Amino acid sequence: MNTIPGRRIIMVVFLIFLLLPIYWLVNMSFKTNTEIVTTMTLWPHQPTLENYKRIFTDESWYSGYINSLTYVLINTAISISVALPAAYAFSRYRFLGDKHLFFWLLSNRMAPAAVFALPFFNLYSAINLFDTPWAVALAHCIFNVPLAVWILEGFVSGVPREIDETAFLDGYSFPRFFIKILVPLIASGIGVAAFFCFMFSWVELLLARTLTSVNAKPISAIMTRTVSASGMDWGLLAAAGVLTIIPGALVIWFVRNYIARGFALGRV
Amino acid sequence: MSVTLERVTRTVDGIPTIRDVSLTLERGTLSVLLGPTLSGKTSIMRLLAGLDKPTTGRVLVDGKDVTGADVRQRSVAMVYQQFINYPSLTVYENIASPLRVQGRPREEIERRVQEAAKLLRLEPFLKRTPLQLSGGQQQRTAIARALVKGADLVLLDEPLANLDYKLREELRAELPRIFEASGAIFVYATTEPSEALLLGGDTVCMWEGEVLQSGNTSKVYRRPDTLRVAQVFSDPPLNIVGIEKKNGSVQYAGGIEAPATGLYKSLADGSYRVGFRAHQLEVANGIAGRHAFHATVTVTEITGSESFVHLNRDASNWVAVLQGVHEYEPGHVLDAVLDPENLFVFDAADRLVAAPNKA
Amino acid sequence: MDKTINQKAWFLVLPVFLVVAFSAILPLMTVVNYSMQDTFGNNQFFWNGVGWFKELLDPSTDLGGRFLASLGRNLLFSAIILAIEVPLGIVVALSMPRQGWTVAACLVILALPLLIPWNVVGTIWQIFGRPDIGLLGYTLNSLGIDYNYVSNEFDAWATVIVMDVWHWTSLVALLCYAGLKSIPDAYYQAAQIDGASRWAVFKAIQLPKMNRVLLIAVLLRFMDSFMIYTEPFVVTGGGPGNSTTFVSIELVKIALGQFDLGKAAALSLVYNLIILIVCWIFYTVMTNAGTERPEKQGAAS
Amino acid sequence: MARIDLVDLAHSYGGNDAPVESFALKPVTMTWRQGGAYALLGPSGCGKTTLLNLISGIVTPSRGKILFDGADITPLSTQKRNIAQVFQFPVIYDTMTVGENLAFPLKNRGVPKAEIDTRVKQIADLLDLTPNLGRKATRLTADAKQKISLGRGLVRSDVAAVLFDEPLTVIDPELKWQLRSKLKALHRELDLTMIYVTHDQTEALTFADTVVVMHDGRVVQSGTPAELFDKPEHTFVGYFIGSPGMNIVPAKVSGHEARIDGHVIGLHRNYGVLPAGANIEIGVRPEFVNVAAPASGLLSATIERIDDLGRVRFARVRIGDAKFAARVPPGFSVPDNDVGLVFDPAHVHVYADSRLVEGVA
Repeated sequence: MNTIPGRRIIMVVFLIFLLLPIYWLVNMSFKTNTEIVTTMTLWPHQPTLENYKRIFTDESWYSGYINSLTYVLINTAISISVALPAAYAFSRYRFLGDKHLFFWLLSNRMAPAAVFALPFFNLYSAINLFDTPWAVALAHCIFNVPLAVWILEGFVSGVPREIDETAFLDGYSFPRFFIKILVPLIASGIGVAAFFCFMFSWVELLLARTLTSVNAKPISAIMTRTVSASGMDWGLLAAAGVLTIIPGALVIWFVRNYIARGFALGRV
Repeated sequence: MSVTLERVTRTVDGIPTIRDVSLTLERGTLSVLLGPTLSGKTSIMRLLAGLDKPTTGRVLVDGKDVTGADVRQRSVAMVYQQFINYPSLTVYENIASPLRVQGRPREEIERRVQEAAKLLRLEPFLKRTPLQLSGGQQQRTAIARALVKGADLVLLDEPLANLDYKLREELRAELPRIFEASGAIFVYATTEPSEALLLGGDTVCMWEGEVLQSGNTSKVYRRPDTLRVAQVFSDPPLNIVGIEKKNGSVQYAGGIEAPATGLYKSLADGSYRVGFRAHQLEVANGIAGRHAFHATVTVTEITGSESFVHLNRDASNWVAVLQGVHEYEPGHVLDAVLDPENLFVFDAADRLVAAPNKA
Repeated sequence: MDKTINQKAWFLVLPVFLVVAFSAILPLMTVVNYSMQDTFGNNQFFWNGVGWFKELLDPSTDLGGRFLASLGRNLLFSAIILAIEVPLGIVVALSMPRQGWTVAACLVILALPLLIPWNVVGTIWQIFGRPDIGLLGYTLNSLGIDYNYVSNEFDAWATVIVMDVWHWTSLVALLCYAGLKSIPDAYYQAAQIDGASRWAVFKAIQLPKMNRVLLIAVLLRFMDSFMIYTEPFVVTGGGPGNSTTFVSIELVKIALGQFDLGKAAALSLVYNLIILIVCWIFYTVMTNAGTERPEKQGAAS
Repeated sequence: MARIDLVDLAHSYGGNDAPVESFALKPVTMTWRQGGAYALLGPSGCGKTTLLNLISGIVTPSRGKILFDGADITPLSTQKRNIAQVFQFPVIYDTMTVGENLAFPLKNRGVPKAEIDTRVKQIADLLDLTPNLGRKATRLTADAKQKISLGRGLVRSDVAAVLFDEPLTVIDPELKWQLRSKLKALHRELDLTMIYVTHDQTEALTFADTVVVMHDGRVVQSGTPAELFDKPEHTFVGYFIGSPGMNIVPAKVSGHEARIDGHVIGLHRNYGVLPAGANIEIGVRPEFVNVAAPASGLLSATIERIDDLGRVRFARVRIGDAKFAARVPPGFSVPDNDVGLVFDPAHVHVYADSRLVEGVA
């Protein structure tokens, strides 16, 4: 009753539309460059793992993944740990300027990275953090911390206030209550917030490329410079692309029930 | 050990929720806060517990001012209306949690938790988590945790309101036994007069943030200071009729006149308001000579043990109660009879002037 | 139980404030500072007051022309993708299976494009659309359609739009699906009892219940499309010419391309201001939508 | 307005071959006459909502049939069964006004506008909703919304039955009795078959002329409030109806006598010899057992508590280890520990394995 006629066809067509370009990338990642350029084949006739082998052996390639993972993990850790107490404050208390602060966080989540590219460049060079994972991790906080606060505030508000009061009446101190009672109750919320911080930091390119040059170069930046002597090495580029999809694809299954809530800033 | 509210008021966003309340609770007593919803019962409890700060006035424990004290230093336990437990802990851990925080030795915790579980008949459920239990068992777990702590002050805020009809009856019958087992000060909030009567102890009648009258439960029930107290302490609602006393006879509003016998005899002439509860109104056919009124039935509510007959007389609604099952068809006209010995009379200022003397 | 007033809560909020302020307020100060000056590199600055802001609003100037043109393109782009993605998202949400493992499978596949790094999305479509090695490019051309997103302006626009639809429609679908799932079964049963047609159920129950999530979807989609940079830059580099040069691409060209700090800073401020205003409108609408409760009739007893 | 027949109806959420004991609704065969008001009463989890959903068609039974006026409607969808339902929380179309809400079912059936308006006005008057017709439905209080929900069913002149699923749950306690008397008045005026699900005995006994008491998925007794009170056919009905519930105490019964803890109680009827091995109990309501001064001929009990409810006093006593409740006659001063119990033989019932045994007069 609550779905529409022909829904199966619409769903299948839409899923194919989504999967086709990804399939083409994966398909290409197993082809040799010559096969790619010479013939148009729907599946690799001479499949090769050369592209992947190249990425896992060439230091300038796999270092990109390590650098990306480094700043993404740092950013997620910072975002969640600062966002947890703030989410509790926004959920439980009214204080001077709380509405404006909550709005300011939202506006920062929406701030265009382009606006901050140059100022960050100057800022992090000034405090010689340029070309370190810390630069990118801190830069990404501008949209990940607000996201984490908004998501966690939704989950904390799901816990009735009376549980806090009962714990305080039982004699719990605030930190002990926070860690032993509240955190276990919003564990799924923390997991969701962590996944989305990880994800939004992982997908961002502009700031990551602007704030790094050599030794903290993320994979996304390395990919845009794959023009080798013999023209564009498409197979290698495709393989690198496929490997950037793996982390998200692996973890998505665990948060599949909260996907909408995460993307909607916890407001669903 | 005593807890006192001294001229306490509280306003939230400009609206006064508690107006100048003074209350003293002694050790080992049970006080029932009786009043309709939004009469300030929960606010009073939160002030007693220290969860909220009064706008003016003081909260004293054994004479010492604890108004600003943090709730953690107070020895208080509270049971909420919506059975609040720690969902991630088992029933055993839920009950043990206050003792664990106090750092009690293991065997003492084990002993006291088993004792509380036995009192609340929770032994078979100790290993489960609260969400796997029925509403009644969840509330028993919350009560067990409140008792095991041995707090000096135990507050229960309408603990039975969310339970199924029969579950409420069972737990209500057990409460007196549970309270006697612990010597703490108990404060129990409810909207139902029958719970106040059942639990005994003292009753504090509340109305829109004020304490109207407080004292021994049956005394307040039998001697309400004002019409409002009588209304708060009556379920189904108190029946009211205006009367005019003039030289030896009583003129009821709506056209009935009868000799001023019984409690009317000693009244000075003038206008009064007569209040009488459902069981003080007898429903019969044609008992001559007594204060009888013709009334039409609007609906009969049957609970099994009792039947409440809703009557309409001279544009005011009355309710009479009969034992057992009696179905009166709406529209049926019958005689509702008042016994001048068995009613309450209030003066023009709604103050009690006459009440039935027998039990 | 509404929130209690407690100024000590600021200690809990301080870490967030400091971290975000460090990344937001500090850089914005430098931007404001630059926006009032002009420089020719080598760190010499000349006071220019509100010169750049005047130019920004004057199409005849180089800065103003480029800004207003890119703004126009960006707003057109946002409008088109909203017009496609919101209705398509609703249709996909309504087509989701009701229960069983297929639900989880659909959710994961729908979410996949949202997890791919933005530059890889660009790379995928860059490859996919090429006539020599891309399935799309190859098929279209073999059907006789002369499709080339590098040289043809219309093809470039079409590719960027289809790429965005491919990348973000799932977000709208997921939000609408969450909105639909929050509708209690009793509403559908009542509609059945009332003999409501499919369309009546959609208009009377589903759409009203989804308006909150649709509001969020439109906010997120407008904001993200209004500040889009990476994907179009990777595929078309803003070309052909500057037909797909959106505001962010223009800004990055001026800031990191020409190192023209003054102009870039002024443009950044105006750009950020627009975002702030739109954000404020949505925020007030969203918080009011949430607080609209049926009025309690009769005095509280 | 339909006569409803349940023919060997049963339902199991675990599939048809699951053991009958696990059925959410054990097999039941009953007839509900046209225009009757029936209440399905029982604790949560007793199968009453399952039965309601079977009648409304939201759940298809794993066994048995349902007939409306003799026609088998089991395979029909909710829409075709032409029933109306009021849910636990108000279900209204937020974007519509009250008038549009009421007109919605008729508009869906393509009824001409003029007829819709008169019908809506008529039902709005009946439910005292006329002043609110033009207002947005979401603006009203919970009880007004429930009336709208009911109104959507009543506008259809040919509705077969009106189903209520605990409709008073979200209503403020003080307003409950008004809505209850409104529903009762409607039932009298409209000659409609009404089925009301609740766990609250007062709502059931007040609303319905026949109450169906359910326990653990089984229909335990179906009868008028008076029958349920005076002659409970199952110990659960005795316990569930009446507050405090019926005393149920093990006893040895033969002929005209029941023996508890060595004492004999006279019975109204002759019970001859009861089936051996059955668990024999006697059941008597506290209202029909009076407390008196201890005397040789009376069964004695020790007092635990006196519950003084103002208009009536009950004594909580103990006979051996069985708990017992008895009425304290007005004005009787209760001795401190032991007390005698005076039984009204006409209201003492005998139960074998929880089912009522009919003695010989």
